[in-house]
Amino acid sequence: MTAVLEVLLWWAALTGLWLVLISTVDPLELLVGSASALAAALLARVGRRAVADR
Amino acid sequence: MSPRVRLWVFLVGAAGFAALFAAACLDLPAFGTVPHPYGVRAVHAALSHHTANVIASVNFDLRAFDTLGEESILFSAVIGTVVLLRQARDEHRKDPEPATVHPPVRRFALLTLPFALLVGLYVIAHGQISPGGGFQGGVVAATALHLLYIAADYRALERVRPLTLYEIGEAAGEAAYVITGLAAVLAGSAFLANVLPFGTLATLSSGGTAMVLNAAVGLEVTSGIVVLLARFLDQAVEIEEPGEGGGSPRDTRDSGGNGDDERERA
Amino acid sequence: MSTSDGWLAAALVPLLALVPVLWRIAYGSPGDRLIGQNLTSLLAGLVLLLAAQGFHRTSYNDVALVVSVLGPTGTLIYARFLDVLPDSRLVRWTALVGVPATVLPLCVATGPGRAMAKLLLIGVLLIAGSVVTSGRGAREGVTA
Amino acid sequence: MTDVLIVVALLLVAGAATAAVLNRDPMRQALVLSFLGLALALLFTFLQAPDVALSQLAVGSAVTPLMILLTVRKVRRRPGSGDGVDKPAGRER
Repeated sequence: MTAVLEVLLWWAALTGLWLVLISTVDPLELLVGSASALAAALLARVGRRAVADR
Repeated sequence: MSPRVRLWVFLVGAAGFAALFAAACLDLPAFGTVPHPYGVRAVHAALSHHTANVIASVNFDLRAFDTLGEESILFSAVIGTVVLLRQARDEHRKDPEPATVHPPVRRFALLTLPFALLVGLYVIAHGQISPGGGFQGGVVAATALHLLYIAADYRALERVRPLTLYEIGEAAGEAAYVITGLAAVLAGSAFLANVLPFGTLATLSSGGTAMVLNAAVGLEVTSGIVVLLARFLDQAVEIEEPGEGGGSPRDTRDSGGNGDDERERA
Repeated sequence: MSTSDGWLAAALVPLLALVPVLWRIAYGSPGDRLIGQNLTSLLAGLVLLLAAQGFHRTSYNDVALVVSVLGPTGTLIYARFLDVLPDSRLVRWTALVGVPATVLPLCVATGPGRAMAKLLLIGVLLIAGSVVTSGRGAREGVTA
Repeated sequence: MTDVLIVVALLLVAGAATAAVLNRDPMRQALVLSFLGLALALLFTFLQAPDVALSQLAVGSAVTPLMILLTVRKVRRRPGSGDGVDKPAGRER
């Protein structure tokens, strides 16, 4: 449960960041942005776990 | 050849080069003034294919075949490294030692990690719109992963880095480039011709095949750099030679020291 | 192509500040060299931001964005291998004074909007990166 | 004004490249090389080539230093090989 929440929080923050980086918003941009943000959010979670329990 | 003779050979060569170089420089067009005819045509071609970033248009559309060559150079360079830096039969692997990292540094690295990956993906995705592209973004994304090595140690990095996947990714990126080129042939045009609809200028879907090829390069470079660094990390952190410190040096390992040795002998 | 000479002249300030930094990197002690490396990426980020405004090309800010992410990464890589991460008041104050002094005028010139948010983001990343990599007590031994 | 920036950046590049040659310890060279990379990135940006600047930055700021430092570590771990590579102090001029 905490895992889902953590990824979700990261995803929301990173999608917001993507919206800051781009210049024009359109549906495709949103799709690519949220997919990239999801990948980065998953990496954030996996990375934190890998460092925490070595 | 004695050092003295060598110096004279160098001086003669350098003097000749200096003369020719100066003569060539005198014939150059004035600095930053005359618009080059190729530049004008490249900008025109890029805009006619709805690619906002002219450099991306040159790389992935006008000269897509050149870029295929460049991509293959990186591809084969990575393969060469993998072969040279493999674990030899007389070497053994030891577990990397855990590292203690200052907590603020660890927190900072862990927080930067997703940001760096997102910036890398952003640079890849917007290659045909703004400066950047598959290569630049790919390197940033690959660097992002190695922030884990900074945040903790090699063990942490190994846990989140399925190397086989990255090896597949590298090959898939290279293959996707060639397949896109061949698809253009099947569509009745030339190899790597831009056959897709061009889309609206300055959106993610613009540029036709330039967009696809850019993504393929992004995949190849990201995976390639990860594989490349993995080999270097393995050698520096994990692999030990028999009787390290006195064992017979092997040719492939000496690349780092060769330059120095030659200088010393010189 | 039109350029704004005022912004480009401002870019000259951090650019010229790189000259003594190069000297320290080439001839300083290990700690000094690392501080120099840290300072270089910070100053380069500022130069890039000012140059982007001077050339009227907001897309050039992407270069500064990449510097703000990769600069501290590079510093931490060196810190890992040289086994030092020196506490540096110089870097900290350059970041805390120089970055707002650069980014805030740029924000005023840009006006509210997405571009301004991006500028602020780059500024925050530059400050955070410099402060963490020059923090007090960060010299604790690191091994690999 | 652009010309002034270009001249300063060119001088920085020339200075950094010379310093990289004059330094003999690989660790020092790596740091000077990082500086050279950033100076080059600035020069490319002043010459209106941000794509090239980005390439230089991406490669020069983290990946190249990491590769150099890992190689140096590997070589230094083997005192028997590469005569004197592990004695940087004596190699400076």
